[in-house]
Amino acid sequence: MFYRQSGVYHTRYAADRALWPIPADRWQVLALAALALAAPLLVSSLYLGSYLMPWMIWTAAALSLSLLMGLAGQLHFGFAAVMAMGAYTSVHLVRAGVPFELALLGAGLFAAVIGTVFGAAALRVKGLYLVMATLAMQYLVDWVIVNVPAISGGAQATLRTPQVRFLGLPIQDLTSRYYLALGWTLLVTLFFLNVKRTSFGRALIAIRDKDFAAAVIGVDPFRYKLLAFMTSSFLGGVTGAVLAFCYYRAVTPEQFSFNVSIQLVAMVLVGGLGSAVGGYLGAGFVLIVPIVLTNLIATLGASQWIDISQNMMAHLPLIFYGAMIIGFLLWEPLGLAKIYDNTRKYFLVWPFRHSRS
Amino acid sequence: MPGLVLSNVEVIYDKVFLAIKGVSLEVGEGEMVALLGSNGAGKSTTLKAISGLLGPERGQVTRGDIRFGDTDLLALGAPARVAAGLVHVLEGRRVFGHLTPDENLVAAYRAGSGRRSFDELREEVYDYFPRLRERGRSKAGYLSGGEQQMLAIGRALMTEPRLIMLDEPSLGLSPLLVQEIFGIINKINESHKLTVLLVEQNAAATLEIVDRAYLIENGQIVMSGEAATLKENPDVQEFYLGGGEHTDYRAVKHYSRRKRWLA
Amino acid sequence: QDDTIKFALLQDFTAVYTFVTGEYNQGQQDYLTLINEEGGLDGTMFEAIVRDTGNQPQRGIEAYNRSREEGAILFDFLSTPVSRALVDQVIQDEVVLITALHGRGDASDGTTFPYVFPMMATYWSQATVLAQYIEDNGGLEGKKIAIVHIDSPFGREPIPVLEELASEKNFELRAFPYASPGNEQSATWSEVRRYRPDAVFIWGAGGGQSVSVREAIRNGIAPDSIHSVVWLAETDVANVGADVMTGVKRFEAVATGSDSPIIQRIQEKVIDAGKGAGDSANVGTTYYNIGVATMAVSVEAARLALEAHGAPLDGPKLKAGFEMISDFDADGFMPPVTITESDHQGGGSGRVGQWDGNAWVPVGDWGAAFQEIVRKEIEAGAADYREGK
Amino acid sequence: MAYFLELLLNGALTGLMYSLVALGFVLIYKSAGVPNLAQGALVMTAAYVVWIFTSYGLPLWLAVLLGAVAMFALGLLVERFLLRRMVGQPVIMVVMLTLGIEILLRGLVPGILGAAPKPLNAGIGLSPVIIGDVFLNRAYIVGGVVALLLIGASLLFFRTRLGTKMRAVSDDHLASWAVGLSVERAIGLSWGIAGIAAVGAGTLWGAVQGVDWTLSALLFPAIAVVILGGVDSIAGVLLGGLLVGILGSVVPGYLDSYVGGSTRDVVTSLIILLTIMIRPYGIFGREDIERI
Amino acid sequence: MSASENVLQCENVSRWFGGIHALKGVSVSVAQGQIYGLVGPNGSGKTTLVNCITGFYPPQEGRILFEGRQINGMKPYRIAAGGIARTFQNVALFRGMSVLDNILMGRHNFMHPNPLASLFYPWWARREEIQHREKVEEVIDLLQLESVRDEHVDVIPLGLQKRVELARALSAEPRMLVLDEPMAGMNQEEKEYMVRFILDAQESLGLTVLIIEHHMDVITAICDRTLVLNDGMALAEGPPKEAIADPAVVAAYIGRTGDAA
Ligand SMILES: Nc1ncnc2c1ncn2[C@@H]1O[C@H](COP(=O)(O)OP(=O)(O)OP(=O)(O)O)[C@@H](O)[C@H]1O
Ligand SMILES: Nc1ncnc2c1ncn2[C@@H]1O[C@H](COP(=O)(O)OP(=O)(O)OP(=O)(O)O)[C@@H](O)[C@H]1O
Ligand SMILES: CC(C)C[C@H](N)C(=O)O
Ligand SMILES: [Mg+2]
Ligand SMILES: [Mg+2]
Repeated sequence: MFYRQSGVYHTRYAADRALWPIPADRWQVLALAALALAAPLLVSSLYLGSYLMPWMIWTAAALSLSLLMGLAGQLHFGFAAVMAMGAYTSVHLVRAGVPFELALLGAGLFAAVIGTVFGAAALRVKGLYLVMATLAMQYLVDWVIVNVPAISGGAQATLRTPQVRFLGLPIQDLTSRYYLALGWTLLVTLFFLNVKRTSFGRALIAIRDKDFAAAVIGVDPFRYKLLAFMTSSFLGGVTGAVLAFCYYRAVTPEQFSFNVSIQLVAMVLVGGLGSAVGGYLGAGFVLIVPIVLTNLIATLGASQWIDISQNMMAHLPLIFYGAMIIGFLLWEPLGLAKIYDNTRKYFLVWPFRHSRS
Repeated sequence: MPGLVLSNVEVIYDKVFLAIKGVSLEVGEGEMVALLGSNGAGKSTTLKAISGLLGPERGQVTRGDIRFGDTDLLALGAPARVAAGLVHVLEGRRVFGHLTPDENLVAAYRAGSGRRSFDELREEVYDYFPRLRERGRSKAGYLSGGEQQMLAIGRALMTEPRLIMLDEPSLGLSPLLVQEIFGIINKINESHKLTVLLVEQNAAATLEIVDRAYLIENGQIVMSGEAATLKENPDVQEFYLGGGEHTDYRAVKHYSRRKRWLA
Repeated sequence: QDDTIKFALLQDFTAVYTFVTGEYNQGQQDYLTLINEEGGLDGTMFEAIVRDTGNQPQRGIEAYNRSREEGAILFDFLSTPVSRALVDQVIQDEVVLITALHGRGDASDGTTFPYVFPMMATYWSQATVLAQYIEDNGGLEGKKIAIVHIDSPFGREPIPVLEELASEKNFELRAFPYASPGNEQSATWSEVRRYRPDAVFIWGAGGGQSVSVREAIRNGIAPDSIHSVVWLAETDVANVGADVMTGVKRFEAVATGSDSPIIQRIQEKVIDAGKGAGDSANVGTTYYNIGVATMAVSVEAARLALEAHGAPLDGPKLKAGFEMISDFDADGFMPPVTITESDHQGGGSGRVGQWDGNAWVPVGDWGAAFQEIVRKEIEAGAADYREGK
Repeated sequence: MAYFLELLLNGALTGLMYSLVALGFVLIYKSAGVPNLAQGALVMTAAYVVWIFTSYGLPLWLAVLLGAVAMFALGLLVERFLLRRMVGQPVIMVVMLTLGIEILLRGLVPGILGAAPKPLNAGIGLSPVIIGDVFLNRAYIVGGVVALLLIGASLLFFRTRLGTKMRAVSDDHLASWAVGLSVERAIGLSWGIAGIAAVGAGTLWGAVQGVDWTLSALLFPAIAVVILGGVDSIAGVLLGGLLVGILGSVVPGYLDSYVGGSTRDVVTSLIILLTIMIRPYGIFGREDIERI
Repeated sequence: MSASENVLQCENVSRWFGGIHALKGVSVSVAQGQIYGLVGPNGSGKTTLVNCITGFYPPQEGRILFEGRQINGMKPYRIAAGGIARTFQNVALFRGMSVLDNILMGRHNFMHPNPLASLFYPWWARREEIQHREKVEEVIDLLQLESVRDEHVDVIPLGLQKRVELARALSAEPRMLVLDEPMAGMNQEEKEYMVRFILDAQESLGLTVLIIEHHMDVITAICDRTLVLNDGMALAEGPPKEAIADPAVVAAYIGRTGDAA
């Protein structure tokens, strides 16, 4: 079938560790990348701006969080606050005259600092308690943003993003914003994949799986937990900045509220913890499905296909969003990535039914 | 007279991993039978298939038939199987760590007509395991390994079973405790005519007390018979019994040996 | 068909503003249906595109882009965050955004925000109208006024204007914030009681408002010294209890009840014909009528635009239409509105209404107050915006 | 001084109102081992249910009674169709599942019954109970009494054999099955009981603020209560509630006018954070036993 | 025996858990190259002692010296970096990784894990990965784990898991190896394999080994010396055969002689 493994031998350790050892996978990745690059030519600005671009950016965010939750096993229900830090930092830096490239870096660094503070809780507790602690920190950050006008931008609590250039190119029209977002997401993806196959990623997985066993072979759990928070917060911070500059083009507290944190966790879980493919699928699913559903039902309602009250119709996406989370947890707790994986495995071992017996 | 009968049972984990294939075995009423086998052979899986505990591990009985007396066990959920009179002492003890031993016993007790009273049962358990009586009020999670094992068995006895399945009761216990536990298992079997299905690595001690044994390898039964007969089998001797203290570990051969299972 | 004028009502039906959106949106839809039933504007029909945004900027943007593609030329989000997030976009896209009773007050400056129309009294104007009422009924001088508000940008909004007014009129003002959503305010009101205010302004929305009223009354504050922002309505009365609440005052931007000719027409041609957009019991409620009023102004703008510039309408034409509105009061349904190129607030008029135990009755006439102070606030905000802040 | 006392007493009563919400959380955690982030939504649902019954003209006591029956049934259903399949899953999955339930309920219930706030009249007078210069909120006094009753009943419940069994289930699902305890029934029962507790909370809070989805936001203070008291301790609900309520009343009472913003949520957040950093398992919570 | 010859020296180590006095002034000396047995009834404090040595439960009293350096009070990961590797009573592998990755984890101290390295994988991290891979393959060879190299650890049988844990410990190139019941739950055949591996590793790498076991035949067969703990105190010490023949030990631990397996 598609996935021919015969004839693919690994004679060197390097080849064994390649990202996509199977040619079919390599082709798929290349084709998708080409499609993503050509997207501005292929789809209308509505789809580019309202679906594709946010999908990319939220994928980057989901991957950043997945690095922490999936690889390092640290639950984080306040990631939106970290992204907010990045977004606000970048806007304030650019306003202060710092070049955009550096402002992005600054956004990442500042978010990393705040993120590490979040991580301090992880040194004490895990599981449910960590969920609660990060949640509380989200509230604190929100409060500070809203109550310190110097951060939020005064009574209106809205900061518009200034016009910027990236590496000399103006980031203004939709296409340039899309490419910036795409570039960042690809970078995050590559990073994510590489982390998974290097010693850093292994150390993170080790503290996730058994922290005391990691310690006994020389991994300092404190250090790596903090590093995990730092790295993912750095990525999250830059993503927040990209979100602000490419998509919202203004920052307000609501963009990074508690719901957004939940939404991010949902993306990571629906996609599949710690999976790169899962980041894409999860972000796409959580982001787009409720929207598509709203539009679908609006159309059905408008054409009198179904008789449904305005109120009920408005609540349907929420219902569906909740049902979707429940559904995934019940039927495929490992998320969309697992479904993808199973399909792929099915073709890998085809025509046999079980991979081992 | 048949107590527990497994015919041709197949278990698949995670929809893909075939853990046991076509296992058939029989445990007669009042009998004490052992299931021996190396690591990963499928012993625990077999027990879980009988007690209905595969679900949480994403395992499934995909073929075969398990009957206990006239009851078709596969049709029942785990608690119903306990009500039907069989109980499973899990590998790794798994006592309720946050409860005291006393409360552990309460948790397993089920009131009902025709059942013995809680106090009566508890006294019986404490008579078997006097040590538990002393530790009755501290959290079970802090008991020593042997005490936890005793508690796990005692807790199982609170359900007034007709068949008790023990998964590696001697795991990690000191030689003294192993003797003690085996002695008690023996006693329970004899005094109550309780049927016992015992999974053990400690083949030497096991074959001393059981009537019959099955050998399972790679998810398949490879041998079965009277304990006395098995003890004489050269393969069983080499792979399961060893020379006891007489094995010269320093001289053990280096190459991989092959099992023949000539009966 | 192509001439159909599309208004996009992309609102929050599920999150923060559920207390208002249902009725408000129903009023909007019913009014558009009424116009269509009456033959449209010389045959040009209206279409409402209704979508839930859940008050999330994310969903708001998507809904906006999609409706734009469907040809909408007027947008109403009834959500401060979503409206704020899209201000730049509508200005750039040259489509009209109406932000009645929400959004940024400084958008009243039409030169800075050419496509944004608050078109009713901003929170600043509401505060001044309420203050004027006190001035007219006993005077402000020497009074102690407490403003008890939800701790959010919306709740804090009237404070600068009131402070300005306090120094001008020599009264004492103190602000008492409570945490959102405001279901629990007892500590705040303990403090308010000890302050012994002569009048309190309550600045919140939704469930928090009824809690405020209850707490005020419980703490011995006379109902008729309670003055509310526009968001205090029938549901709150039901919640607090109709007789308990007797005497409480509020700002009104639009007449309440079903007596106005415009509501009568709706009742007759839409509701009785079974074409209403929701539960007919809502007709005539405060928020329903506000919804009707927003559409009345918008349709009037469309009419003027069609007259002056002809079909098909687009954003710039509609904007021009809005700026031609003068002294429009929808048959006495609302204060006369005059929108000019520089003033998109339309005058900032309103009146004070009081709950008499059965209904909201006006206790003053339509009018605006202290607009110089409001103007100053608008100028300052608009200047900040122009600087890119 | 009177001011302080008033803040203290009203805070304590408010805290008990939060305890009412938190109690459901603890009941489920203690007997099923599930951290239920949908408890706020259950409270909201309960309030809607009671409202529906009263809107048909039933007297309040009957509405509450029927509401309790309905919510008990809902709890059983949640177990039957959702939680049953989560046995043995890691905590993040379960947490997320309950969040999913929360989102679903928050869509479904207002979607069907209407999102606009509904009045619920519990027949509690508005006039305060006045002691000296201290005004106490009558509704909160009723709430406090109900909370104390429910907490007392729960304490007794966990001393019974059934209670012990439910605690065993929360400890180890697999082992419970192995000794014949029906994990399903225990979890269903715990959700059912939590549903009944939600009726208490929903009715009282609904009477205070009206019935709409914002009732589900009560989860946050309830979580602070639970974290402070210990997620599996009934006594902790009581003490945690009192502390959260008092701190959340006294601190803002003195600080707010200086800060110029409401500090209550900050206090709540800080309570959660400090508790977790200083005493992760709360005042009365049990520690995890991890043997190396 | 002077302290300098002793690789590991525990002096009067005590440890409490709340009210439980788990170790009461235990002293042990292990000489270079020895295999040292630690036995005793359940709950006698064996694991606790090992946890003290490896830093998980620092002793409240007493001193622990490794190669003459005091290590009590150090964090577990520092002690590990100092040359002590261990396995756990309940298998503690990283369940989300393959066998190979688990063993690679053992090389942690020699690698330079760093998020930036991951970003620059092609140049920086890749070279390192390959270098260490070679080392790990040696260990895999030694312990005959080739057949499961790419399996996920949680699907392989417990016996192999214990072997993987040993491999992970060995790939850290320790000078001292601490094994907590490596043969629990194994049948005769598997026990023999395990013994063989331990002996091989000890000989070829010149390790010092501290081993906890309840299988007396193994202890008597491979240990140079043995300490019997009971109730947190030393009950007997010496060459294994002698130590476990002590009547007090028989009474508290062994029971009927001859039946120990
Ligand atoms: N939850 C699971 N998912 C996948 N595979 C499993 C699972 N549980 C067990 N297995 C596999 O099934 C096979 C049989 O396992 P089982 O636990 O029954 O063995 P066992 O004979 O009890 O071994 P042990 O002596 O280690 O207890 C093993 O290869 C094991 O890896
Ligand atoms: N984390 C802990 N908290 C409380 N008590 C503990 C803890 N760890 C061990 N103990 C107690 O310390 C004592 C010694 O336990 P330890 O685990 O060292 O025994 P052991 O000799 O290893 O026994 P086994 O052979 O069963 O493994 C026991 O009474 C145990 O209950
Ligand atoms: C639509 C309105 C309820 C908006 C609200 N008053 C606010 O500005 O926050
Ligand atoms: Mg087993
Ligand atoms: Mg031990």
